[in-house]
Amino acid sequence: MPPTPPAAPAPSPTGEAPAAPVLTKEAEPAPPRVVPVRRTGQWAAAAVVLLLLAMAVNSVVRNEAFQWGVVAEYFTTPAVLRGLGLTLWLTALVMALGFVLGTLLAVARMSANPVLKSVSWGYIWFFRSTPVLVQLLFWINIGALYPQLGLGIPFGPEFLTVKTVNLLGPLTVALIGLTLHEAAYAAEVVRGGLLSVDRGQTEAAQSLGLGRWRRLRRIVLPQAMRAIVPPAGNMLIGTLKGTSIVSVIAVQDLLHSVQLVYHRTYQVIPLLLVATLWYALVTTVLTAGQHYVERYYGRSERDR
Amino acid sequence: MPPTPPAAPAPSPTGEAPAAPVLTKEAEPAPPRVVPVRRTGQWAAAAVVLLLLAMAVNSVVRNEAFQWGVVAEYFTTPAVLRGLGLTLWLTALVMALGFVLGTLLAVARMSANPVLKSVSWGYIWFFRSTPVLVQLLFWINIGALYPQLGLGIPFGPEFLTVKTVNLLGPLTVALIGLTLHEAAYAAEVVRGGLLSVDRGQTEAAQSLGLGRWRRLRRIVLPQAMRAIVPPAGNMLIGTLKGTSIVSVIAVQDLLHSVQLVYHRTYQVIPLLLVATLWYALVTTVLTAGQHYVERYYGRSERDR
Amino acid sequence: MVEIRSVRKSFGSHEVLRGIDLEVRTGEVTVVLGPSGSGKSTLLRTVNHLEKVDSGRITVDGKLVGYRRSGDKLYELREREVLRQRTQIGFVFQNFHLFPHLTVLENITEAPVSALKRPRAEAVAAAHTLLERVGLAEKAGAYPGHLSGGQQQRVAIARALALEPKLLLFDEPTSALDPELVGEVLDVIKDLARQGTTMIVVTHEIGFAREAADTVVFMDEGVVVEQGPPAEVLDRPRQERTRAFLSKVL
Amino acid sequence: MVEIRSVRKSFGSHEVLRGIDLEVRTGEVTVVLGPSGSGKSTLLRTVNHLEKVDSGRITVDGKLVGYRRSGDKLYELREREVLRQRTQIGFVFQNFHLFPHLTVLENITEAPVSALKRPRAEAVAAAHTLLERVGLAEKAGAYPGHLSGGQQQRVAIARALALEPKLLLFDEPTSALDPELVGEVLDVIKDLARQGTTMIVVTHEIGFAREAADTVVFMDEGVVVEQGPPAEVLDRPRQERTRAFLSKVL
Amino acid sequence: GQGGQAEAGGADKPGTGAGAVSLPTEDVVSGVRKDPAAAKLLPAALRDGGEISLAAGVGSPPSSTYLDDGKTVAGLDRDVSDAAAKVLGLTVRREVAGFEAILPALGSGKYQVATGNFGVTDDRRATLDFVTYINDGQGFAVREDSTLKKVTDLTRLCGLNIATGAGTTFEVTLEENRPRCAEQGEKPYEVRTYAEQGALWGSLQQGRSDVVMSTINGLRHAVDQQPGLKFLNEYQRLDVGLAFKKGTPLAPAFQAAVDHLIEDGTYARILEKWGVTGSALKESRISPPELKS
Ligand SMILES: Nc1ncnc2c1ncn2[C@@H]1O[C@H](COP(=O)(O)OP(=O)(O)OP(=O)(O)O)[C@@H](O)[C@H]1O
Ligand SMILES: Nc1ncnc2c1ncn2[C@@H]1O[C@H](COP(=O)(O)OP(=O)(O)OP(=O)(O)O)[C@@H](O)[C@H]1O
Ligand SMILES: [Mg+2]
Ligand SMILES: [Mg+2]
Repeated sequence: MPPTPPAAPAPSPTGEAPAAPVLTKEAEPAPPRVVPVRRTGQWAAAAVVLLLLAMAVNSVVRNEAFQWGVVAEYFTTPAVLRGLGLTLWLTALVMALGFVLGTLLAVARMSANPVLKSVSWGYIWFFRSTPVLVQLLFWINIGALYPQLGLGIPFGPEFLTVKTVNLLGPLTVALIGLTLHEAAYAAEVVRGGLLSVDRGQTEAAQSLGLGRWRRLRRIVLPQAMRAIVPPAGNMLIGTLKGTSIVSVIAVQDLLHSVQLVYHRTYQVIPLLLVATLWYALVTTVLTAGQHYVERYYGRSERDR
Repeated sequence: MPPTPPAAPAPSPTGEAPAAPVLTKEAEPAPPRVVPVRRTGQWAAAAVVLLLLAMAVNSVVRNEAFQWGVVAEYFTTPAVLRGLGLTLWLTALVMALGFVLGTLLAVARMSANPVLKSVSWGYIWFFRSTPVLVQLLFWINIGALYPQLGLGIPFGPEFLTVKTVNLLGPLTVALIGLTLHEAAYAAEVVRGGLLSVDRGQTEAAQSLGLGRWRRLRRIVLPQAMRAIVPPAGNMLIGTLKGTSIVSVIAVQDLLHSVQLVYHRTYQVIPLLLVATLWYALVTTVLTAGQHYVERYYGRSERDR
Repeated sequence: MVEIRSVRKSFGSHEVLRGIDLEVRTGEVTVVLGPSGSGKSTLLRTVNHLEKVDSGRITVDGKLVGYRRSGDKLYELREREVLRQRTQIGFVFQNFHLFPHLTVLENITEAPVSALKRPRAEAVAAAHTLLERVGLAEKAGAYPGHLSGGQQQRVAIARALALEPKLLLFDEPTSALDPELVGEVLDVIKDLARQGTTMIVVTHEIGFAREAADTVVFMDEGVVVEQGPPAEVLDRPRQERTRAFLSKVL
Repeated sequence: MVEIRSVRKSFGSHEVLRGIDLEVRTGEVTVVLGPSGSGKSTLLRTVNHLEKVDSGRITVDGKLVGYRRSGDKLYELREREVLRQRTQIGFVFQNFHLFPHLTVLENITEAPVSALKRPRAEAVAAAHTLLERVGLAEKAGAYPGHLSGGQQQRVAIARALALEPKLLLFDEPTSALDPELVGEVLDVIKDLARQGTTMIVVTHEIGFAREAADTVVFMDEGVVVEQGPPAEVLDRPRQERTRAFLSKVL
Repeated sequence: GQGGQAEAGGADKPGTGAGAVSLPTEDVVSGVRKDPAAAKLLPAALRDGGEISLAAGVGSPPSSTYLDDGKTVAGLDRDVSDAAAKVLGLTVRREVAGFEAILPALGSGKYQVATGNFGVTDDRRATLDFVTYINDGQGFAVREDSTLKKVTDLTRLCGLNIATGAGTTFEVTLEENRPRCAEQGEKPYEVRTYAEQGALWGSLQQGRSDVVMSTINGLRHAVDQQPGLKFLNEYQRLDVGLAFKKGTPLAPAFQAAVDHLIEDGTYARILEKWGVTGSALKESRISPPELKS
């Protein structure tokens, strides 16, 4: 049954205006005009918001305390750009690896296998419990805590021992520490998404003989993405700024590199503004990206 | 049609054993025994996991670098307990207020009203863009940036001016700053949950004449909770530890109070352990709470 | 009671309703028949203002649905007013849309308590009576996910009836029901009609149409092909299309 | 082909299947009738091992569903093996369970491509043929959410057929279809039967049962009350319960 | 501060003057010669020239900072440690690390020596060994319009708001002396400890606090950089040292090396370069008792 055949009976002589909501009555000559709900309050609110915004922007731009000259001076210095680069690089890797690991953890947590389930539960518990600062210090000081790592019979003799001092450089430590931490949080975000998908979907996929991974990748995850993307966007942006914790192990991210400058020059406000502007720029790009990802996963609903 | 009438025809003479999966065949005397899938690998894995865990615990407990004596000494000192109290208090308030504000923002963001929509978008963008450190420093330094706040005609004369120094104490600043920040993230988490609820649910509620808030509170949010709770748990635990950022404005939370000690005595590892143990304790309680909340919102699926 | 005039509705480039004119008198049962995809569900949804029409006009009880007229202007109604209109209109969705997190009883009492401000005890008593009527008394505490298809459909019917609406829109209310239950639902519908409730019923069961309808409407490809009393439309259809359709009934 | 022996299944304290015995021969169409809540859907689900039985035994093509027998022991099958069994069994769910994020075409090609490892081009061609057959050729690119109820149901049928299974389980495959389409689905089912596909069809349409069935099974409250050729069960039922049920058909 | 790593301490030593970054870059180290007598004190493995790993906490000038390139570590700490290593014939492998990372790593041997403006207190002597190389101390800074007179006794501060760096020796000193206000029948002072110097100095400038207590050298540098503030007075002195694992065999060698630098004038040149000649030591000591006033 083709839905729009070329010549179908059209019992009403009304003009063709399917786009605009023009209401007509056969007997009347002119259709009445549609007046949308009056939104006086809405417009007033919009005006107030814009005015407040203008005031805020004005007060920021003209406020001398912000020292825009200093901001401009430091905005693209090599040290700041290096910090930015490190922040971006670290964020991208941590986020990607963290979510891969997190998805595996979420699936393990929801599987029927009790071993997988409890290992995943334990992992999430442990890494959510421990402050990331402590985790980073643990890894960087692994030499102090375990002067040597041995391969051998547990509680028995060891065959091979490795001195752990200097095993891991600060960057490696930052990457490992943040990723393991991120994965625990990512696991919960993914699990939340998976929970929101109707069980019938899994059953339908099972009845079609789709394997476990295929079901996950093709049927459940894409539907879960609607619920996953917004908190994942949170995590991405949180990680972007959270990487600054690595400054305790002397890795210079964006925030730390401006802090180093103002510890020397005491120009705290303008230098924090430098970092803030960079963060805002990157966040804006990421927010835009999030918008498109959401649109992609909502495509089957969009024109509904 | 009552589903289980007292005396219904039972064409098969099989014994009544509905609970245990005993398979029978009419002609056969004894039903065959059911053997579950052999999970040798699973048991081996469980053993390995337990062994590794035992080794890890053993090495932690017996490692001298951890200085358990010092840990015990400081574990319940008044300063640490005060810090813990502050952390808990701040976390609870920030989380509660942040989620209330965040839910409103999420609803605004998804509403049809363009003003609400863009204000909410702008809010989320702004507070996700700006590092929380900068926000805290902004609020605490508001005296330097805006020596006086005026009430009057925008860009015109002012009627009333207030000196801003000492307007906000550090605790108030911590609360305001963290809450505003939290709300932006909470908004996205809630929005993710709302997106995961089928549109048909809203339509059904509309067709029953339920008002906007009732629909949200009674129909959509409870279903969204399945997707919201896990990332909200993340946020709660993240906030618990994230409150330590307030140490920059001289508010002493748990982490900061142990840092004060080790800055003085240089016993870094045992004092960080004190904080870690407390965090782990609280996280464990919260994780258990999360479990029950999830069970509550999943109750309609549980015995399925 | 319901007046539908020149209603058109497109999804994208696909025009689903292509000028529908229909009148339903108070206390009458109008049964809408037609092939799959002909726009029956869409039409019901426009009557409840779940879909905005592109052009044309729908009135229920003399009042425009979704608009208020004054002079030659149509003012869009605020959501609150639309919701008030909707409490007068019951809707049984083709795929039920029960609230999965509420028990059967809560599904039914929700609207009377919150939209009509009935006392809870009264609403619960009424709900139990309704459940009795659709044969689900013992499932009051069950969640929709634990019900069979036919049980879910009966809950959806009870939920719509609980508002005691003046107009009831049924989208295939018996698709998941066995012949016995179809008979029972038919009795319910006849009862309601006797009490003055107006009903529009979309169905594929010709037998049901024959028994229940005061008027039968046959739709195809977004237009009303033929309408009239069941005896006429079902037994002596004037249009070729209607005849072809009915000839396939098993 | 299918042998069901003494199958019992409870949900909580509610015993839904209370000792079902049923045999379905290869290439035959078995139609299951029965009131709402009598356990028809549950029975179909146990045949596809979507529900584990509490006791009893089901074999398809001589092989136990979900278990492997050796001596007097029953070994539970691993998931991979269960999935392999399932590709031989097509299932059309009562409420369709289409994949909302995939287009109609993707819904249909998913299983052949990923479970049967067919080349994609071949699967797409086959899907188009199937869509043609159910009258939805032009909806290949649409998402399920944009389809009418009857269109969704036809996609669900096409999806199950795409695996070319030896056994097909239909849970009310025509509930959302108009009489014309019911006739078409009937033709499809007869075609498949001619090609040797075995089918179990749950339905409420007695007319459909009469036309399609080799055997009619009447269930009530979790037991098989009566079974036999349609002419016998439908026209000369021996059990009082069956007679009462059939007398209500409009 | 002397509380530990400079940035946590809030403020450090004075720089060479106002304005943006104009750090001295004069080379005061390359002229130093090896002193075989001092080198003999080293453990055998290091005696004939070896590599020593050093952790540097970087905070603010003059003790330790980055040059404008954001990579090169400079400051008093660096010059002193480089020069001392040179006296001992050692090469330095310097890694920058945070306070929390440095201390445990000394224990493990990941680092053999650390610089970070570590003040020597009795508490800390129990955990680490120190070789002193400069004498810094506690002092006060106020706004220029402040009416506060020279603080010779902490009871002068009664009733005021005092800001200081978190985890510093100042906090301990202040808390210990706080009850004395009540004993004299005055309102006790309030102590706020900041972990971020932006907030610390902001509080003084806006009047949320009346006095900043910090290291003498750090305060001098900070008031030079910020208009409207002045250095009030010194209060108490404290030794600053290189940090080693407890019981290290390296300490005597480094003590001898620092003494050597004092003798040959390199030490004076370094202090002059960083503008802290007022903080010179007469001789280096190993973990001396805390200086109490
Ligand atoms: N949201 C939508 N977006 C795009 N097309 C839609 C949408 N909803 C319905 N359609 C299309 O409109 C047509 C009419 O749909 P409708 O649901 O009204 O049919 P129907 O008469 O109720 O059919 P059925 O008997 O199968 O339920 C169908 O071709 C369908 O694909
Ligand atoms: N997951 C479940 N948990 C609890 N009870 C269930 C569950 N699924 C089904 N039931 C109950 O089992 C009984 C049989 O359900 P089933 O879906 O098999 O009926 P049916 O014969 O298919 O009915 P219909 O014709 O209405 O679809 C019903 O009373 C139902 O309430
Ligand atoms: Mg429909
Ligand atoms: Mg069923």
